[in-house]
Amino acid sequence: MKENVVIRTVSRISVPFIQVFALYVIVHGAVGAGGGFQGGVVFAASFILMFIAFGLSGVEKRLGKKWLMIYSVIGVAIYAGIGFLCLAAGGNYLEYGAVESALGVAHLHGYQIDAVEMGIGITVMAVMVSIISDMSDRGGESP
Amino acid sequence: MNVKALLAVLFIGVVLFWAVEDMPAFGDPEAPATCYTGKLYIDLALQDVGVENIVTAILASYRGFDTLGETVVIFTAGISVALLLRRGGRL
Amino acid sequence: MVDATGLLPAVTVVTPLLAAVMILVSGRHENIRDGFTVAAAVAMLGSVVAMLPSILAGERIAVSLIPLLPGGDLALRVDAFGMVFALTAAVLWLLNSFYSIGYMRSLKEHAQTRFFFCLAVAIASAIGIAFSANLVTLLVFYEILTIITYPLVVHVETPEAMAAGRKYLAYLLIGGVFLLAAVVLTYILTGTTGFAPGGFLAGSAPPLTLQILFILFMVGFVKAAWMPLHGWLPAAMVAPTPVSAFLHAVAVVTAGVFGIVRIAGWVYGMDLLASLGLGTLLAVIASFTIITASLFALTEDNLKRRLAYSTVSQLSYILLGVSMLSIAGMTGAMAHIPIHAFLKITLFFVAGAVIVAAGRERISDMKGIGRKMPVTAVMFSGAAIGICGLPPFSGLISKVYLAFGAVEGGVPILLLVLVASTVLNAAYFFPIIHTMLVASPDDERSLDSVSEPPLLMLVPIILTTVASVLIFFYPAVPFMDLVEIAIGEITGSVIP
Amino acid sequence: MEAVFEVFLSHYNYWMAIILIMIGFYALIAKGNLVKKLIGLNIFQTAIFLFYISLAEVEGGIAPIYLPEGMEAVYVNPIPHVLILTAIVVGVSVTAVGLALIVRIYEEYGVIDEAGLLKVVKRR
Amino acid sequence: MIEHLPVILITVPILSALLILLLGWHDRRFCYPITLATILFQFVGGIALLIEVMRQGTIHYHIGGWAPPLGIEFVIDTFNGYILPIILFLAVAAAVYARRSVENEIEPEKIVSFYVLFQLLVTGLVGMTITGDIFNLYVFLEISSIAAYTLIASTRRPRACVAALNYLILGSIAGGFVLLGIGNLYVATGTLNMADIARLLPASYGLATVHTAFLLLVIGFSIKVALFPLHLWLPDAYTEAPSAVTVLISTVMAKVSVYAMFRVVFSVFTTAYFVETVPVTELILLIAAVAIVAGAVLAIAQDDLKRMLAYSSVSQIGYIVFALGVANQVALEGGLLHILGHAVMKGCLFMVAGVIIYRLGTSRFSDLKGVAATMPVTCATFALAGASMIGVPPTIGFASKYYLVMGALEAGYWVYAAVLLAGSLLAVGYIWRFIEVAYFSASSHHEDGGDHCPAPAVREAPLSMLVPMVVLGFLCLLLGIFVEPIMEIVSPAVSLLLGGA
Repeated sequence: MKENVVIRTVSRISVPFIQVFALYVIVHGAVGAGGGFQGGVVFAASFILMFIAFGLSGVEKRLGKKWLMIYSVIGVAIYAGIGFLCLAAGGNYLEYGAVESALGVAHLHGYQIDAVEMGIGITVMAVMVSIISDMSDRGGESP
Repeated sequence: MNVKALLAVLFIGVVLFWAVEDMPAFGDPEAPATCYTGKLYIDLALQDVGVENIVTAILASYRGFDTLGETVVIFTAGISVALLLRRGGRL
Repeated sequence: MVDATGLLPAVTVVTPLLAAVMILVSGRHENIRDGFTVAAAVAMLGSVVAMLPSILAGERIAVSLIPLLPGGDLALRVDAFGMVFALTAAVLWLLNSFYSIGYMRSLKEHAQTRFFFCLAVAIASAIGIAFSANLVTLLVFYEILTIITYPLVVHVETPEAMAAGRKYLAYLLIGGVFLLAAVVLTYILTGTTGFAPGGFLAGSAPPLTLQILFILFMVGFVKAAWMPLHGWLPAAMVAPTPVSAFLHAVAVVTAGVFGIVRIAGWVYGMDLLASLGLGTLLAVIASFTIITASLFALTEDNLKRRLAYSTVSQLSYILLGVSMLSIAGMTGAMAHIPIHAFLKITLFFVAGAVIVAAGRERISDMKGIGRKMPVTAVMFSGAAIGICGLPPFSGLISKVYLAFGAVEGGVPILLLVLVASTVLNAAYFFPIIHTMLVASPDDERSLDSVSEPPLLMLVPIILTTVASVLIFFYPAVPFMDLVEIAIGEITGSVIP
Repeated sequence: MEAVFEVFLSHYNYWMAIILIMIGFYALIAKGNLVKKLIGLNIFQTAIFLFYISLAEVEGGIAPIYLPEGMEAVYVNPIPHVLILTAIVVGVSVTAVGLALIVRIYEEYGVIDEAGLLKVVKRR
Repeated sequence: MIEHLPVILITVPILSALLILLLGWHDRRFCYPITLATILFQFVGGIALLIEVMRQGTIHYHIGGWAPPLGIEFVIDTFNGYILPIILFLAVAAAVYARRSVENEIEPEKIVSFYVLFQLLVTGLVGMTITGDIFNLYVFLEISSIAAYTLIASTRRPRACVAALNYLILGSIAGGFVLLGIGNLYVATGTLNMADIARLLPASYGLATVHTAFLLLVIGFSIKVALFPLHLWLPDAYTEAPSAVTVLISTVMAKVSVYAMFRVVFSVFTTAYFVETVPVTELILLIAAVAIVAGAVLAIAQDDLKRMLAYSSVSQIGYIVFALGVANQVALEGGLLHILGHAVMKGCLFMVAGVIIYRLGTSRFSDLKGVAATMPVTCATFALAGASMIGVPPTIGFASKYYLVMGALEAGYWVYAAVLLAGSLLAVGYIWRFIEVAYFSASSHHEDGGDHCPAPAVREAPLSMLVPMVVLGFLCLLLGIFVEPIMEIVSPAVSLLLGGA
């Protein structure tokens, strides 16, 4: 498929839209249908499309293994970190209310949940892409 | 082999079908699940969490720890595939 | 003083264990290692003797070490009967240590460290059995004894030794399992397992249960080598002679019969046994074993194996005494424990001496060997006569008591068993004596290399024989006194 | 007969789920091809998800997202959705690991069916 | 902060797993210390929790401050308070042991992800142990399972992949059944909190839904604990996995699966259900007895040390499930004691196997002749732990056997008690295989030149592998002698189980 111009063009055009949509799905999770996983998978799908169009190297250029690793770590870290934030604020783990009362700011719930969703999304995206790239690194070879 | 498999499958099928008779009908509003915790969440989610999407409210707040767990699961899967398939590299 | 004596039993058990550790540590240097063996033997004998006076005064020394399991702490309790066994074992271990050192060194055996280590642990557990205050403690030491003697049995590591070892282990561990079941059952029935003079089982369960329980115990104490569960003992004769001498003439087998007497006197009580008709069962087993084993012994040409069968039959004297359920019979049974031990260890010592000095195991090869090693042969003859129950050797004492017991217990038929076995004993011992002393070797030159064994081995032989004679002339000190006290404990009466 | 039919109609969701479970389970244990096994595993898991989701349904209920103030509605039970979101991720992860293992096996032995695998492993 | 300890016990290790990954990317040498430190921290935390529980009773921790049934809660009572330190101690031992054996068995570039997964496996198991929410239990079950699948396959040996895949397939079936069972419970009660389910369940004991749930959960967990007919994944997995992983899964993971089984059966369904309403104890006993005997017989039939130990695990698991079948105070005390005892001795034995493989590169009996001469400490440890496996007094194995037999006799199961004892005799059969080969097979070398050692170069393994092994070996003895203090924790735990949630 090296020479398939159509696919390359189409994907080059559509990838940004997919990614924007993915972000929308993630942040929209709080108020409507959507959420971290869905968004993360959609985001990963954009990379997979790129991968189909430009091959592995095309993806690696934009998102190396190192960064995939770092992203997946960041995602989990955000989630667990917010939990510890609540702990630090004197509440139980993941007790968002504690942060509100600690900072005296109202309606932090939504933002914390968005952050959590972001964390999930990032991890899912990164892991999905890394799994795909690892698999396709090796899959074809036979002894 | 296949006979054994068939027997196992039939066993499981029988067990599950057996359960069906005592299950609440499809969409039964009186089902214990619906009217116990389900109702609780629906009633409380908005003022407790202040998020319109009840699923998200439960996912991220009430049962947030499950979600953390599943994030860890997928993280684990990523590392696993890396361990199994990556050769060379730093990981 | 009180607390000091209170600690003595524990000291007695722990001393050999410490020695065992030191033996492992100092395994590189033979002399230091064997030094520890001897030192421990002396120390242990000392602590046992130290307890003797208070026991003879009719006291009991009890010490509870640690709470182990429901039904029994790990607790020691020294009483007269336990003292009989312990004293026998302690004395003979001292002699045996010298003997083994001499034996192992002159044969340049391999893995001597392992050998002495296991021997030390074995004696520790034997003493533990003697002093155990309840069934659980007894079981613990009994099992340890089983496991730790295995390496001794398979010491030579030849295929047939390994096979014998498997047989040994199979018999004894299966027995141990039965014993465990019996102990647990006892605990469930009565809520205790602590030995009580006169027994504590009476009325705790329907007769059938108690009879089954007793059979469990009997199988459990397979170490007593009663037929048809004797198979492990002749097999175990592949072991080096000191092992056969000490373990399979004294410690292990005596542990078995000791256990049975304990059960009879301190768990069931003689009245209960009588009412359950278990005496008859015992009598049948014992008589059968005595006669059959003697017959087997007749057919054996290997000296050690013949002695093994003799042991099998002699041990059943003790069961026979118990089965009479009469005071005299019980006395004979208890008295036979030290008496037989002293006599039989002499015989095994001699067998080993012949192996070392002449390298011969088959009786038919020992023609005229007495000319070259007169002392040994004479000692052997003496001990053999003793076993047959002729004066001036201690064997007579127990035989007499057993005879009294048979009459007193109203089972004169057992007299026939005694007579028959005496005849058989003579029948399988006198040929050996004749071969050694009288018969002339096939060719004189074959004996040139032969000479008396090294002193380390000769002296113990002499001492044990002399001991048997002394016991005959002064039976009271100390064994009969101890037995008397023990009998008094379980029956509340005194020996006629 | 009528009653049975009634029960069937009112419980058909479970019936469908169970049939799918059985199909997946059979593929999972009876198929020789490792990849097909994993496909069976996916059917099996998805059927379970279906079973859960069908628990959530409430007569005339709508998605559990609050309508603007003042509008009343019956919402379906949200919990199964949450649980299944989690379970799906688990399923995906297991599948990924399983496929990775199969890739390794294929590289090592050059076969992806059990019979062949047994032969090769024995030969090694 | 003590009141937050339960959740910290899970989340801090998760963070440290991330840290291992990041720092490991930078420099591999960071991985091991962090792992060890974290697991040590968890161990200390576990001890602290146990003390806390013994002092002031059950601890409830509501995550997010949501009280059940709305939120997820952690519950630490005497039962999992007792299990937690055990598994964490063995995890520490395995971690200490891991360093050298991993260097030996794992390709260097995989070490980072290896330790990450090691950490996550332990964490997932801890989560399974302390959670009070049945679906949360499932999530942690899957975390640990996925980590385990990969760790098993992490060696160079290709067969490990096959073993791991078998485990993955059976494990996923188990997971699926557990999930279905949870679903059925949820249908019946409408809640996921264990205590809440136990509260609501009696109303619907009659429902087929509940019976199905029970059946599915028990089958699912039986696969995870490798109860006899469902043990097929175990031998290969244990044999092919790297030594450290074998130690970890054969002790920690197996025990946590057993814990989960007990927890669900006793705390969710309660004896009122499975003893009185649906009497299945006889059936469980039968299966357990078959497992004990069959596992031991299969173990005797093996000619490879590690595989033999794997089959012996199948047999020993039977002992624990046996206690579940008898379901009276004494027997369960024996069962819980055996959870501890078997974890310690089997961990020790697998460490021995690992050490031998580390030095000799094989664990086939035919290659181990007279190995005792060159590796005395290792073989002595094996003898000690093996004696405990047989149940020679005064070892922990004897104590648990004693309790189990007593419980069985009390309940009047004479035959099963006999089977139990027979099983312990069969244990002699396979333990002695190695003892004879290691100690008393030097004779074969006597003939050919007379040196005891099969390979002159062979010597004892490095200290970091010997120490945990020897420690566990001595624990077999010490725990057996000083069993009383343990019983002071076990007895209340058992009465808690019998008293319901």
